Parts: sequence; structure tokens; C-alpha cells
Amino acid sequence: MTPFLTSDRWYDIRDLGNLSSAILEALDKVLPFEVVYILAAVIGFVASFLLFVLPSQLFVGVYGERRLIGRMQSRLGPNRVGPFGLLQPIADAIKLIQKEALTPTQADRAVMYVAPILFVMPAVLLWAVIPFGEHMVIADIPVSLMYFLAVSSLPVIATFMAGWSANNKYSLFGAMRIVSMVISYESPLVLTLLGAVVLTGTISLSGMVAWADEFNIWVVFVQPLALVIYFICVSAELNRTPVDIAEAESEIVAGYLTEYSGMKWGLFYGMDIGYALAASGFITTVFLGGWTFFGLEAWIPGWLIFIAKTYLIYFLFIWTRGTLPRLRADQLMAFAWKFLLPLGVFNLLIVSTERMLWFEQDYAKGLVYVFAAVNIALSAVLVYVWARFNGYRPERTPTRPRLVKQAGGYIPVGERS
Amino acid sequence: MTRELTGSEAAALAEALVPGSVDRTTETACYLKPDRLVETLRALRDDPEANLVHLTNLCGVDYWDHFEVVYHIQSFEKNHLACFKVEAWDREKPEVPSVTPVFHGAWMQECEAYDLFGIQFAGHPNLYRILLWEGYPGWPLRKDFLAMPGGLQPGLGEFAGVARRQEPPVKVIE
Amino acid sequence: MMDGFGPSLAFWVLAAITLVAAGGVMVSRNLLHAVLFLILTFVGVAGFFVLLSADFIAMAQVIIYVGAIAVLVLFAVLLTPRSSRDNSETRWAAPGILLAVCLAAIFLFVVHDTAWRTVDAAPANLSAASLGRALLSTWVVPFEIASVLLTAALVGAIMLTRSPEEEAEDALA
Amino acid sequence: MSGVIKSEPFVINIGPQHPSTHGVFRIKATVDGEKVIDAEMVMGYLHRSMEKLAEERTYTQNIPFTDRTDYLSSMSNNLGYCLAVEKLAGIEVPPRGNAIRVIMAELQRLASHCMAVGAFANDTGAWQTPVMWAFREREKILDIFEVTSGARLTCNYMRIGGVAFDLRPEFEPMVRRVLRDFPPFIDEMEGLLSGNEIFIARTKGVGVLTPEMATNASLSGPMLRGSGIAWDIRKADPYCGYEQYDFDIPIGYNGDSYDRFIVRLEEMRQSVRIIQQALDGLPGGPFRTEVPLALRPPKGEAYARIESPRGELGYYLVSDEGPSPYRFHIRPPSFINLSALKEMTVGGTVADAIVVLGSIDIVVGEIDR
Repeated sequence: MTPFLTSDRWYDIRDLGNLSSAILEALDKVLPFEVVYILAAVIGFVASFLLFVLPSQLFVGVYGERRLIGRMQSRLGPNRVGPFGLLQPIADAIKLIQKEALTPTQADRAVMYVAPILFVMPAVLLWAVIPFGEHMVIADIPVSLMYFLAVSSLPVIATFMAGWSANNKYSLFGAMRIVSMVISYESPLVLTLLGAVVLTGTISLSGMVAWADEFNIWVVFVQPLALVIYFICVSAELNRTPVDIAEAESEIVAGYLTEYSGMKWGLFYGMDIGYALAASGFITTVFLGGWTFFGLEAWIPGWLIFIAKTYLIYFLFIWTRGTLPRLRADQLMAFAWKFLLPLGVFNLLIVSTERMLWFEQDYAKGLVYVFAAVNIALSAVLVYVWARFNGYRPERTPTRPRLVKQAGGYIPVGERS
Repeated sequence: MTRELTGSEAAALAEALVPGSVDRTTETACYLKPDRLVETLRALRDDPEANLVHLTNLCGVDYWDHFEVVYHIQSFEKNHLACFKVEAWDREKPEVPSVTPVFHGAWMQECEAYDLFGIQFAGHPNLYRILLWEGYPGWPLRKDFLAMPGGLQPGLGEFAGVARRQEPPVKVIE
Repeated sequence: MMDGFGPSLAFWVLAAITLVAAGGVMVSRNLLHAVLFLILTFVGVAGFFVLLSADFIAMAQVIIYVGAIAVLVLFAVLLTPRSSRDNSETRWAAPGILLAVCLAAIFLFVVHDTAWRTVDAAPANLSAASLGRALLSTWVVPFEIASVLLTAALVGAIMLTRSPEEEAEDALA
Repeated sequence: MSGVIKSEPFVINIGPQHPSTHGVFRIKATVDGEKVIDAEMVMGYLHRSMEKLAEERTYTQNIPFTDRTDYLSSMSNNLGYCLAVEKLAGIEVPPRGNAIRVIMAELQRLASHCMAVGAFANDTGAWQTPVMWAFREREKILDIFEVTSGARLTCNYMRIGGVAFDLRPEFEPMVRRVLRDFPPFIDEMEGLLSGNEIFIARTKGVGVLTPEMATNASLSGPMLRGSGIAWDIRKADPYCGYEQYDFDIPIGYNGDSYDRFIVRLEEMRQSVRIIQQALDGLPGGPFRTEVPLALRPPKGEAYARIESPRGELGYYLVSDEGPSPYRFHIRPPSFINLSALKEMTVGGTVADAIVVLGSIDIVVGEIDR
């Protein structure tokens, strides 16, 4: 065993941290403290970027997404650069760096320049609070769920800056749409998360994983509705395709990205995937029990379980992207205000009542399974009833047109021919 | 099978509704008087017997000394197709009445005929050069407009290249 | 927690960022730039909260001010006609500067004359739970008054932005 | 929203460089927020004045021009032109030639509707999956065209009096394969889109055309049928022996974008039926009547039309007994189908305008000619 390894498990990547701390300690003896302090911060940032952001972004995000979408669209996807096209993301990045980053003459230059940078920073910062395994979290702050929400509300401002500064009407449309959409979707998003928080009684992500581990149940089983609403809301905030009205390709060309090119565009594109991955990690941690798997984590490294779950959720993002058409902006707003927000309130009401009952029963372990069964049934009923209440009826339109044998004039509906 | 009305059949239909509207007939077409055109077509459209509701085709033809505008109008219920024509004899400024008030679908085709033949459609709500740009010299489908570059163009008396150099062909729109 | 190289460095950087951004809000002619500077100010203030070990408040600051209020302000900017370019309304510059100088004098006076008590450690129970408990027990009356005030402000804003046609409709009803 | 908050309308250009205009076509839309309050079409970016060029070439030389108008259905365009010349010159086509023409025209309809349906789904925001699936099927048809005529897109296969070449032995198995693959594909598209809630929400009630308006605006093809008017030139005015085949005209319910979409899907099913019948009863004999190379039809005029995938495709020819047409006029369906665009888009949002434009299924080469 080398002096740097503290754990006897080969897969424990925390040992890399021991290596860097050993280097820093050695440097501390020769260099002034201030330099080492900043150096440590830089190393931490670069290491987290290299370890979490780059591989997941490039290889899972870009390559995996393109391959999977390719399969869904019955084509091959990238398969030329490197083995199985694995080096395609790198080739893309090189191409993007070579391209000229144009700025329109009438654009607000400073804002347009800063926007992609501002967009990238939160994507990296988000990973700081997500626990990859037991004690494997960069910053285990007690309010990590709020931290995640706070940091993930920053890129919206960057996209707005991008859309506004380009001085292009399509971009302005995109900016307008993203701001109105964030206003609509932020409230149901926070409301549903509040359901999970009330249930587990903590706003620490590690605490939520610990709760799932303790009660041997994932939050998703007790809060199925919350996961659905959160998934929809986060898709809308991240501009994933079924609800990507801010960069709706077929309507407003590329929305806020219309005037971007080269690596500036590349940063937006790459970090879009980064946010989706971070949101998948967040969903995994909050709703799917993080790195635990009903005791399986004793044999399989926790971070592997975590990553597997994250990619599963990310696959859902890809799947919806590959199959669903896009809603119109006004329909999307109506959906948030009329459907998701009331459901979120109902959900919160239910979970608060349950929490109160549970408290009176002194947090009996078996009761949470009862809640799970009740909530799953209740969610289905709630969605159905609320949809009916809102005037929604399942589409009964015949999906086939009428057939007539003989050409002639207008045939009114209902008249047989 | 669609019955293609002969000129005299079409003329009989038109004459029954609007007396004195027919100029002359040929084997395939019925020539209407330009001043009675809109009235006649409206009557033919609204009459259940004629029922000519669908203006299929509208185009202009240049016969060197005069222009003709051809209307192919059909009926869905009767399943027949009639061909009406009007003539415009003014070479410099040919003008026929517009049938857009009767058939909404005529507006783009009339714009096209105006664009390529220079036929003015009186009463058209928005007659503009739909395919070519504003300020294009000449009317390309006229017979005296030569397709080869440098050919003589009607109404200009000059060569195309010269005309283009004198005034910018593209008018800056706002 | 204000000792040590890191926190003091962070303090000075944050102070510089916040002050410059706050100045930018005032001097920038472009309405949108002013809003963006305002957001930067909010983020800087959130940084101060982090330095003071008030994690929860810091996060709430970012969520509410940056995530919600700033976005609303941006929305308002979008709906303002001719907001994009020069906002050259400077008639009130002189009284504004006068007021600012007076205010600064008062603040400096207060800062200088107050006997500041310094504590050695951060308060022990600065968790979200204790904060919630404090808000709903000790400070429940001010908390409720604040929410009533906000509701009144909301209703007032709606009343103010109504068009004459709508008022006429209401009068009829 | 526009009623509460004072807003200024501004002009947004949809096109000529836009992912959803399917070519260089431009809509100058005046919008108030997201709502379209005025729409003006600007076209002609692709204008080549084919009608003028055709007046200087012989009748046979003009066939390749017709490929280039509606480049997504070149077979149908060839056919319409050849029918017009045959009508003008009184030429009879042998039965085998007619059957081959029918098979080719219907295959072309399948290929073109694949494109139309896929691109329409793309316009509603289904991120390329339907269009890729449609292209997968379209490839097979293009392969058949390649085997038969040597070209995939601009086939130039029809000739005056018949077709250019006889069928090759590979032809029949390839067509049988297409006939086998197509019905499952149409069901697949139906499952993916027709019953999809989001798709229905986006297309239903968008761009409604009343039957009166559709008639008065001279529309044709799926636009007309979507509004509930049973009108198909193949039934009403059969050419090439369409009267021998058993097929139905699909018509829609209220004339919205959704109806036009399902009408196209059903037309593909009917086309499969027609091809099946034509292939089963493919007669022997000559495939072309010999016509003189420098054809000089008698003096006169002729208007022949066919049901192209986009609607009524008419050719109006005037002959002065010369070797080239005196007047050559195309009645382009997608050009005339645009007549009602403004009426359909004004009042909706920008996203609706895109859906409406996609449901018209324009080909810019045909609009501008």
C-alpha cells in the first residue's frame, strides 16, 4: 500500500485527493501560504472539471447523446473519428475552436462576450454539492439543496444576456421566451422539491441520501408526482427539446444562440448537456436514493451506482428529446400555471399531512411504505382528476380521415358517402 | 371524367346569366368582353347550374399584337371545366379587370401575370412584382423580350446591360 | 470566521466587486447593463453572507434576488419600450448626488460613532431549522406583517398598472 | 397579453434563410409579441423563368425542365407535361407505358409525402426523428428510380408517348419490397404522431380552412381534401388509366393542419394500393409510341392536369405548329396553395405560422419556377 492510499478499496477515488493534498503539503513548506491556498483552489477546480465535467460532458453527453439519438432515428450517429467515433467530441471541439466567433456590429459586445462564460461557471459549480458516494462530496454544506437551486438559477441570466445582446429579433424572441418560461416554471419546481424536503426533513443532499438509506425506500416511491413535475420543470428550464421554446429551431432559428458561432456557441452547447447531466445527478440524489441501492452499495462502489442512475435519468432526457414534438409557448405557460403549480400545491399538502401523522407515530419505519402505496395511488388519481377538472378529455378524434369513393363537392362531417 | 366544355357550351352558360357578355367563341374557349368579365364570372360562380367555383388556372399569353388572359374554371359537383379568355389590345399598357374579388385564389396568379407580362389587372388589391424584384427592366414573358443576355427589351428600346447600369435594379426596401 | 488569509482575501475581492457593481448600477446609461450590475451586486452580497457563515441566507439571497427578482426585473426591462439604448434622463443628477452625499455622511457618522461589539465565534445554532423556528415563534408578528405588506404591495402594483379600459370595465361591474 | 400591456408590433422575417421555410421563401410577419398580425409573402429567390426558356426548346427538350420545378416529385411533373403534349398532338400511349407511368407517379407520391410528413413533424418540433424515419423509406423509392431511370431526384423518365426505358428485372422485387415495408411504416408514423397529445395540441385547430375558402382560394390536393372536399383529379378526370384501379379519396374533417397531415398519411396507404394493383396487372407490349424527334403539334391549345403530390399540377400549352411551344405555362400547386397563407397565419402565433407553412407542403422550386 502506497502512503497516499488510505482506503483499502481500489476504486476509492478519494485517494486522488490524498495525492493532491500531499503535494500541497510539500509545497507549503517552500512557498508562502497564500500561493498554496490559491493553488489548492485552482487544483480543486481543475480536478473537478477534469473528473466530472469533461468526461461526462464530452463522452456521455455529446457522444452518447448523438449515438442514442442516432439509434432512435435509425441512423448510425458519429462513427468515423477514432474507435466507434469516440473521438468525435474532441474533433468537434477542435473544429469549434478554429471557427471564427462572430459578433454582429450592432451587438452589445461586452454582454455578448460575457454571456457564455457566465453560462459555463454554474455548470461546474453545481457538481460541488452532489454526493457521488459515501463522504464523496466536494462541499458537504448543510443547505446543499438550496445551493443547487440557487446556482441553477444563474444560467438563465446568461441565456437572457445572450439573447438580448445579439440585437437579433430571433434572439430577442428567445430571451423573451426564456424569461417568461423561468418565471412560470421556477415556482412548481421549488414547490415539488419542497415536498421532498418536508418528507425527509432535511435540505442537505447527503441527508436525503441518508434518509433513503435509513428507511430503505427512495423518495420517488413516496413522491412519484414530485419527480414527474420536477422532470418536466427542469426540462423546461434547461431547454431540452420537448419544451425548448427558447431555442426552438423550427420557429425562431436558434433563439438566443442565433448569432453565436465558434467556441462561444460551443460553450453553450456543451454546458446545456452539462446542466442536463447535473440535473440528472440531482434527481438521482434527491429522488432515487443517490449512491445507495438497497444494500448493494456494500459490494459495488457507491459512485458507480450513482453514475448508473444518473445516466438512466439522462437517458430519459435523451428519449424525450428524440421522440416528442414541441409545445407552443403559450401552451407551455398554461401547463405550468394551470396544471403543474396546483398539482405541486396538492402534493405539498399531502406530504405535509403525512409528515404530521408520521411525527405523531414517532417516525415508525413501516408507515413510510404505507405512505408510498397511498401516494402512488393518490398521484394517479390526482393527475386524472385535475386533468378532467381543467377540461382535458382524452383525444377521441379519429386519427384516420374519411374515405370516399367518388370525387365531388364538399362532404360535411357526419354525412356518409 | 371531367367534361371540358367547348367554347359554345361555355358561351351558352355565360350568355344565359349575363346577356351580352360573350365576345366570340372558339372550339376550346369562350372570349368574354373585358368590361363584363367580373360580373360574368361572379354569376357563373354563384349559379348552381354552371357552378364554376374553382378557378384552377389563370395565365397570360402574348400574341404579338394583343394579350390574352386565360381562365380555367371548374366545378366540383358538375365535374366540368370551362375555359374563358379576355383580350387586351393595348401593347404598351394592357389592362384587364381583376377577378380577385370573385376568386381569392386569383390574386397570386394575377400578380404573376403582371410580373411576367406587364398586364395591369384593374381592381387588384395589391398588384406587385411577385417573382422578380421591383424595378426589373421589362416583362420577361413577352415575345419581344429576348432570353439571351443583351437582348432588346420591350418598352425600353435599349439593351439590358445599359438599362441596368442606369438605374439600380434593386430598390432598397426601407 | 473573518481571520485567515482566505476569508480576508475573499472579503476584499467581494467588497470590490459589490461596490464596483453598485456603482455600475448608477452610472450605466443602458438600462439592461444596470440590471446586470444589480445582479452582480446581489451575488456579491450573497458572498458576504457566506463569509458570515450564514449559508441559508446566502442561498436564499441568490434564489430570491438573483433567480426571481432579477428575472422579474429583466422581464420588466423587456416590456419597457425603447429601454435597450441610451437612458439619458439626467435631470435629477444634481439632487441625486446631493442626497447621496448626505446619506453617506450619515452612514459614516453612524459607523464611526457606534460602539461595535465583536464576538469571537459565529452563533452556534445558525441552521435552517433554528431559523425557521425563530421566524415562526419569536419573530412571528414582524414576519406576518412583512408578508401582509408584500401582499398589499402586490395588489397595489396590479392596481397601478391597469389600463383605463379595465378600470372602466370594473366600474361597470 | 397584448390587451393589457402596451406593445409595439415589429416585423420579423421568417426566411429566406430559415430552417422551416423549406427553401428560399420568406414570410414578412408583423408580430405583436408572439401573435402574428400581418403576413406578407416574398418569393422569387429561385426564379429561373422556365416558362420563357421552354419557348425556345423543342417539346422533348422541355422534359428536363419540368424535373426542376417540383424537384421532390419529378416523375409527376414529367407526367403532367407529357400528358399535355400528348393531348395537344393527339398521341396515344400504349397500356404498358400507362401502367409504368402510374406506378412511377404513385411511387413519387409516396416519396414526396414521406418528405412532407417528416418535414411537417420537424416543423412542429419533433426533433428530426420522424423526418429520419421518413427518409429511410424514401431512400428505397429513390433506389428504384435510380435503377429505372438512372437518376434519383430529377429522373427525366417520362417521354412524349410513353416512358424512356422499359423496366429492368430488378424493378419488380424492389417495388414489392417497398409495398411490404410501407404499411408498417405508415402505422409507425401514425403511432408516433397522429395520437401524440403534443402533436395534436400543436396542429389541431391551427390554420383552419373552411371548404368555401379552400375552394375560393383555388387550393388543390391535400389542402382541399383536408377541408372535406372530395376532389382528386385521379378520380374526377382519370388519366393514364387511373379508372381501372380501386382506391379511395381521403378527406378531412375541419380543414386544420392536423387534417392535412392525416390526409397525407392516408393517401400513402391508397398509393400503396394503387401500385399493388398496377404491378399485379402490368401489361406487356410496347412501352412507348414512337413520336418524331422534332414534334410539331397542330395549331391549338391544351390544358392537361394531374394530381401531383401537392395538388393539381396543370400544364397549359399553346402551339403554333412550331417545334417548340408557343406558350408554356405551369399551374404550380404549391404556388397557388399559398394564396390562403395569410388568412391561415394571421391571428395565430409565430409557432402556428410555421406549422401552417409546414402543412401546406411547399416546394420553392415550384413556386418560383
